[in-house]
Amino acid sequence: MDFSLTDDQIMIRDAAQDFLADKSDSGAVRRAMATHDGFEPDVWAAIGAELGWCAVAVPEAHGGMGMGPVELMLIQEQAGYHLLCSPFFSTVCLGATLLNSLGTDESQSALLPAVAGGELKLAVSMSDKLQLKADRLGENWSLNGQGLQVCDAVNDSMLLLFARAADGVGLFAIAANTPGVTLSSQTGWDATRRFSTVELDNVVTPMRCDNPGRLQQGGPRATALARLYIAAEQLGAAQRCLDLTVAYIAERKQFGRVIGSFQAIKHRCAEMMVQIEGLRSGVYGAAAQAASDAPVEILNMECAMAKALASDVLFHCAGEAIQLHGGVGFTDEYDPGLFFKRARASKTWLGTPEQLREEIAGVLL
Amino acid sequence: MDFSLTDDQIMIRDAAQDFLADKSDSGAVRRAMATHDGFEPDVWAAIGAELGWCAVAVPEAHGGMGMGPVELMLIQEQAGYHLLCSPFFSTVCLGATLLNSLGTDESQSALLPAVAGGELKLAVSMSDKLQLKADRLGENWSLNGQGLQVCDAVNDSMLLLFARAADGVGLFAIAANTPGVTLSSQTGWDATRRFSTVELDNVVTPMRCDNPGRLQQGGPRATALARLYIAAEQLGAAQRCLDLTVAYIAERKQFGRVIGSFQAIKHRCAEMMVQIEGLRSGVYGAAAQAASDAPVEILNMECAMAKALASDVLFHCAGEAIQLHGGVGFTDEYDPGLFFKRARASKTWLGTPEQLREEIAGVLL
Amino acid sequence: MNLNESPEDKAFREEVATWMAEHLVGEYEVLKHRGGPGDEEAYPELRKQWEKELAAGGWTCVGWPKEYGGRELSIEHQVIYHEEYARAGGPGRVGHIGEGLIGPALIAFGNDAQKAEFLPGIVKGETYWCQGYSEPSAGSDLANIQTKCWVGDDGDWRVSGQKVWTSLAMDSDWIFVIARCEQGTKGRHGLAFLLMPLDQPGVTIKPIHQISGSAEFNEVFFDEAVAKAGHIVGEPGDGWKVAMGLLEAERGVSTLGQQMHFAHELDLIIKAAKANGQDRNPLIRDRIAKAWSGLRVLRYNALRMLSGGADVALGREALIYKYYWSNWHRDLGELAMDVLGEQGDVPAEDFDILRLQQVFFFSRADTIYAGTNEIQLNIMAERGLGLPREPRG
Amino acid sequence: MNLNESPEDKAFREEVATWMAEHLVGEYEVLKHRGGPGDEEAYPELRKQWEKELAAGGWTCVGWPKEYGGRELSIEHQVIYHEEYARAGGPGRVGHIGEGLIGPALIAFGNDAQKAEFLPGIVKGETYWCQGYSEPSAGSDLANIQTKCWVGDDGDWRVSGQKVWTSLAMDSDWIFVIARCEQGTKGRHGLAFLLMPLDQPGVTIKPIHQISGSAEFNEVFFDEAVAKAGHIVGEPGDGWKVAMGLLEAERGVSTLGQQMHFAHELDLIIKAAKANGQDRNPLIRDRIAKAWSGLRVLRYNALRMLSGGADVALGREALIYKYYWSNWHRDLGELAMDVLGEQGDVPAEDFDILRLQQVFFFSRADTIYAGTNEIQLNIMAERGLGLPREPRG
Repeated sequence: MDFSLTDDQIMIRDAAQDFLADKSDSGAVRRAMATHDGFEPDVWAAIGAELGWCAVAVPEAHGGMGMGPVELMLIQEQAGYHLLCSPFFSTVCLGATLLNSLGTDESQSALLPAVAGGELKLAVSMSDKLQLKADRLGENWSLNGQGLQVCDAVNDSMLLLFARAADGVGLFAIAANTPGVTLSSQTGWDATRRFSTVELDNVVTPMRCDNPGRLQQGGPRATALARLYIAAEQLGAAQRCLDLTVAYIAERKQFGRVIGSFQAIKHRCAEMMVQIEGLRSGVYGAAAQAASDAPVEILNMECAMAKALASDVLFHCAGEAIQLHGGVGFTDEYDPGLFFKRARASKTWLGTPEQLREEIAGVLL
Repeated sequence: MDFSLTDDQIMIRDAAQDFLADKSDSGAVRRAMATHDGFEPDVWAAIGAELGWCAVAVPEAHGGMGMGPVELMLIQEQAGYHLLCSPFFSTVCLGATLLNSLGTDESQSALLPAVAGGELKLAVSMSDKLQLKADRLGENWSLNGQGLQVCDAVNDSMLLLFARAADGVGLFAIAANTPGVTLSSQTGWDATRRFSTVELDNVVTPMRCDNPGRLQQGGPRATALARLYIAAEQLGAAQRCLDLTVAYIAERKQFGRVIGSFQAIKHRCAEMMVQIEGLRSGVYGAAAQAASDAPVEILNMECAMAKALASDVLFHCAGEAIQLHGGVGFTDEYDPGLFFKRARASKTWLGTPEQLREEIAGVLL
Repeated sequence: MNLNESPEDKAFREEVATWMAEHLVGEYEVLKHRGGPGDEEAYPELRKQWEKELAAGGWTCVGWPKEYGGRELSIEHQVIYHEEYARAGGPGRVGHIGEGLIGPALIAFGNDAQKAEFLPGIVKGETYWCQGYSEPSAGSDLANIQTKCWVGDDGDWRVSGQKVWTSLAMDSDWIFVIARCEQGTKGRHGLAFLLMPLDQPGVTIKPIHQISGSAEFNEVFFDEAVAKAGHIVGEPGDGWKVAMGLLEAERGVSTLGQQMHFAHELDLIIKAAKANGQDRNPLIRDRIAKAWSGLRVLRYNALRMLSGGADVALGREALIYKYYWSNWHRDLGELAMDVLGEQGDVPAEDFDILRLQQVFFFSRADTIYAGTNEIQLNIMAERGLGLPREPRG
Repeated sequence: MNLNESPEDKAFREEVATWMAEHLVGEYEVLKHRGGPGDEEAYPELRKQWEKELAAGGWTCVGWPKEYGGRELSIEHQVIYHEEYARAGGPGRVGHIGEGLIGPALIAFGNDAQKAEFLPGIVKGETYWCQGYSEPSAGSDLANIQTKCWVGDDGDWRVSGQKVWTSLAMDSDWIFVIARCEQGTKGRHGLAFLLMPLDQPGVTIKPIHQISGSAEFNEVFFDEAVAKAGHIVGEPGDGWKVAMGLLEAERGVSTLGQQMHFAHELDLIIKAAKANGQDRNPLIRDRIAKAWSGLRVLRYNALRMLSGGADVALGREALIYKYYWSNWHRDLGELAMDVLGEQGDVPAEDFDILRLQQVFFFSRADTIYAGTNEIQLNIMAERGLGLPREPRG
C-alpha cells in the first residue's frame, strides 16, 4: 500500500502543467471556443505527437506507454485547471478507455496504435440512452438511428457508438465521413467542449469492437474510469477557481484594505480549500483503486463518489469565484464564468451527483 | 388586507414577554425539567387563572375571549423564546384547537369553559398512528389500545384521543384517572415537554366529541393550526438562540478582542438573523391566513411551510448558538443546549420538514 | 392582521387585470413575460411603445402625486397594480428607472424648473433614464467616487470619469450621476448630483458582456461631458444625500410585482419538471416545495415592510430583504437547471426554457449588484444586531 | 500509488485480528464498541483492566522505539493495528493520552530520569494521564495562559490556577500542565511544562456536564499544588515548545482507527434505517451515500498525510483534516437522528441506538475542542492560502 506519486508520475504532471500554462491560457481557451470544432489543431497536434499524452494509458503492445489511470488522472487534473479545449478527453479518456476495457484484440490493434500516436480522434457518446440499431449486412454492419451527446465529433473523427444488435448491445466504430453519417453540433453554454447528435442512415461499417467476454466487467469499468477522468478535470477546475479568487482578493481593495483581509472572505476561501483538498484525496484514492486490484463493483462506488463530489465541489467553487470577484465576476471578460459554465455542464456528464449517490446507496442499502 | 398587529395583539404579546421573562427564566425552566410532570404548578396556575391565556382563542360563548390564531401565535412565540414548560401547549394549542375545529356543540360546552378558566388540562396525542379502538357500550364507549405520543398527560388531565369506531374515526375525551387508564411517561432528551404512551384497557367514557359534519374540514384545520403554533414556538426559540449568542460574543474576548468583532462571526450571526426574520414573516403570514378566509387547502400549505421552515431555522440557530459559544456551548450549564434539544425534538412533531414539504409538493406537482 | 381584501381592493384588482387583458394583445402579445433581468435586450423599441400605451391608459407612475401626473394610489393599490401587471405577463419596464428612481428623487429634492422639465416625459413614457453611481473603485465602497465635476467658463458643469454597471444605458436618453465637485474631499462629502443627456460628445457607452451572453450593464465614460447649470439637483455637496434618498425609494412596492415574476419562473420550473419526469424525483420535489415556501416568505416579508410605515428601513425585515430574495433567486436558478438537466446545456429556442437558463446565469448577479451578499451581511450585523463595525484600512 | 497490500502486511493484519478475536471475549465482551467519545464513562475499571490485557499481549505503544518498551512498528503496520483494533470493536483507550501524547513528548523532550520513571507505567497500562492546557480565558487563544508556577522553598514547583476541558481527569493518576513560570510574560514565552500527580491536596477536579449528559471533561483547580523539582520537562521557558511538539504528535496514525469507529457508526445508521424503513426514503439514501463518500475522503486524506513523510504538517491535506472529519462527524450525527426520527427522542436502552444519540450530541463538541471550526478556517486561510493574518485586539 503506497499513496505517494512516483517520480514518473510527478514528471508527467509537471510537464502537463508547464505545457498547458503556455498553450491553454485564457486567450487560447477563448480562441478555441470561437472555432467551429471547439479546439485549436496545433495544440491537439502537440498533445498527440510531441507530448505523447495519448499514449500514456495505451498498452505497450499497441504502441503506448502502458501506464494507467493514475497518470491519466494527473493529466486530466491539469487539463481541467487550464480548461483545455481538445478532443483529448473524448479520444483518450472515453474512447481508448472503452477499447482497453472491452474491445476485441482486433479492434485494439486496429485503433489503439493510431490513438497512441495522436493520429486518430475518437468521438464517443456520453448518453445512457440507446437509440441506435445495428443489422448484419454480410461481413459488415448497417447502422441506423441517432447517437446522442457524442463528444468532440468532427469530420475526421472515428465514432465509437453502442448500438442494439440481434445478439445484444455492441460497440461499433464508424468513420465520421462515411456516407450516411450526419453530424449536427450545437455550441452549448459551455463552449469549451462540444457535443453533437449523430444521425446514421444505413451507415455501413465492418468494425464491431466489443469482445463479448469482456463486456460484463469491462463496460462498468470503462464507465467508472470515464467518471474518474471527469472528476479529475473538475478537481483541477475547482482548484483554478480558488487560485483565481485568492489572486484577485489579494489585489482588489475596498474600504482601503485588500478584500482578502476581511475574515469572512478568508473563511470562504478556506472553505473552498477544505472542499478541494478533500476532493483531491477522493479523486486520488479512486485512481489508486483503479490502479490496484479492486473488483469492478468497488471501483464503481469509488468513481461514483469521486465524480459526485467533484461536481458539487466545482459548482460550489465556481459560484464562489464569481461571488468573490464581485461585479467583474459575472462578466464575460473575466474567467470565473468559463469555469462556472463548465461546472454546470459537467454536472450531468455520466450521471448527476444525485444519480451517482443513488448508485452508491443501492449498494449500501 | 392589513399585515400590522392591532394594539390588543401588541398588548398580549408584551404581557406574555414580561410574565415569562420573570417566571420562565433559565432557573425556572431547569426546575420544571426536574419535576415529575415537567412543569411548575404555580406557573401553570398563573397562566390559566391570572393571565387568561387559556381563554384567548376560546369563543366568547364558551367563556373565552374569542380571539384567534394570531393572538395564540404571538403567545407561543414568547413561550418558545422562554422555553416555557407548561401544559398550555397541549391544552390550548392542541386540545382547544381540536374542539374548536371539529367538536360537537355539547363537547365544546362541556370542556371549553373549564379550559378557558384554566381549570382543565387537556392531553392530546401528536402521533399520526392510530392504535385505539372504540366500541359502543350502551350510551357509552369502551376504548382499548394505545394512545401514542400523548403530550403533557398527567393524573388530572382530560385525554383527547382519536379512536377507530364502527362508523369511522372519532374523537373521545377520557379523564386520565378513569379505571383502566395507564400513563407511562418517559423523559426525553428534551425534558421541557413530556410525552406519554397511554394504555387503555376497557376504559369507559360517555364523551365522544367529534361532530361528523365538521370532521372533514376541521381535522385538517386543527392540524394546520397546531403546526402553526409549534412553528411560532420554534420561531421564538430561534430568536432566543440568536439573542443569547449576540450577548455572549459581545462580552467574550479572545486574542484581545471581543469575538463579536470578528467578521466571520458577525456574518454567521447576520445569517441567523436573515433566517429568523424570514421565518417570522412566514409564521406571521400563515397566522394571518388562518385569521382570514383562506380555504383549508391553502391553510394547510401555509402552515406546512411555516412548520418546515421553523424546524430548519431553529435547528440551524441552536447549532450555531452552541458553536459560537465555543467550549461552554456544549455544557449543560449554559442554555444553548436546552434549545438544541428542543430543536431536535420539535423537528418531528406533526411532520418532519421533509414530510411537510412533500405535502406541499403534492399540491404543486 | 388580516389578508382578506376589501370589495374596493377586489374591484381595483379586477380593473387592472381587465386593462392588461385588453391591451397586452396583438402586437404586444410577444412581450408577455419578456424583458426581465437577463432578458433586457428583448424588443427594446416595442417595449418603449408599450410604455406609451401604459401612459395613455394612465398606468405609469401610479404612486406619484396627482400634481405631477401620477394616480396617487394608496400603497395597497400600488401593490395590487404591480401584482396584476406582473401576473398578466407585463414586460420588463423600460421606464422603471425614471418612474421609480429619478422621478421620486426630483419630486423630493428637485426645484420647480427641474420638475417641469423632466417629470412629464417620464409620466408620458417618452424619456428614459439610467443611473451613474458605481465606479471601478467604488463598488461595495460606494462613496469612493473618483468621477469629478467642475463649473466650466460657460457656467455649465463639466464631468470627467467613469461609471460602471449602468443598466439600460443603450436605451436611455438621460443619466443621473454623482460626481466629486469639491476636489480633495473623500467619501460622502463634496459630491454633486447631476442630470445629463447621454447623446453628447464626451459621453461614451460600452456594453459589458455578461456570462449569460446578454449585456444590459454598461460602462459609461465621461470626458468633459456637459451638464447644464440648471441640472444639478440640490446644492453642490448634497450629492450623497440625494443619491441615498433615491436608493431608499428603490425598495418599494414594485417588489411585489417582482415576486409575481418569480412566481412565474417557479411555474415554468414546475412545467418543465412535469414535462421531463423530474416531478417524480423526490429530491426535486423537496426543492420545489422549498422554493415555493421561500416565495411565501418573500411575500409576507414585503407586506411586513409595507405595513411598517415610514420607519420601515429600521426594521430587521427591511434589512434582510435584498439578501433573502437574491439568494432565493439564485437557488431558484440552480433548481431550474437541475430540473432541466442536459436540456439546459444548450441555449433553448423555447423561451419558457431559455428563460430558466437566463435566470440561472443572471441570478449570479443578483447577489452582487446593489450591495453584495458580503456587504448586506455586514450591514445586518452592524445595524441589525449592533455588533462592532468593520474597520477601514 | 497503489492500494494493494503486501503479503507481509496481510499477515500482520491477520495477526492483530486474531489476537483481538481471541482476547476481546468473556468478561471483555461488553466492552465492544464502548468507551468512545461521549461514552467515556462506560466501564472505567474494566477498561483499565483491558489496558493491562493489551499490555500483556504487547499491544500498547506499538509505535514507540523498542528501547522504551514499544514495538517500533512501521507507519503502515501502525495503521493496520489501529484499523484492526477498531474493526474488532476494541473499546476506547483509557491509556490514549499517556501512549499518544505525554509518552512521545517525554521520549522527545524528557530527561533519562523522567523516561525511566514514567514510560514503563504507560507501556504496562498501569499509569493514566490527562492534559492540562486550556483555561477559561485560553480557549481559542491557547497561549493566553494565566495559571502560574514558581519554585517553593523546598525546591519543588508550586502551581496555582485553573485548567478546563481536561478529559478523563477522574480516571487519571497524573496530569501534565503548562503554567507561567516567568510572571509578567505574555503568550508563548515564560511557560513551564510540569508533570503532577492528581491525588494531592491542592488539586480539585470538577466534572463538566455536557448536553449529552455525560461528563468526560473536567475543570481542574490548582491551589499551590506541588510538582517535584525533577518533574519539569525541558527548561523553565520551554513549556510552549514541549506542548506544541506534543500536539503535533496527536495527529497521528490513530486517526485510521478513529475512522473505523466512524464506519461502525455509519453501519449502525444503515441498520437503523433498514429496521424502520428509512432506507427507502430517497433523501435519506442520498445522505447516507454522502456520508459514505465523506468517509472515503477521510481515509484517502489520512493516507495522503501519512505518505507525506516528515513535513506532513505543511501539506494542505493536513491543514484540512480536523475541520473535515469533525464537520463530517457532526453531519453524521444529524443524519443518525433524522433516520431515527421519534425513536431518537428518548435515551435508548439498545446501545446501538443510544450510540447514535451520543454521536449526535457529542459531535457538537467535535467542531469546538482542539481548535474550533473558526480557528481552523483562520489557520487554513493564513497558512494554507497566504491571506493576511487576523489582527489581535
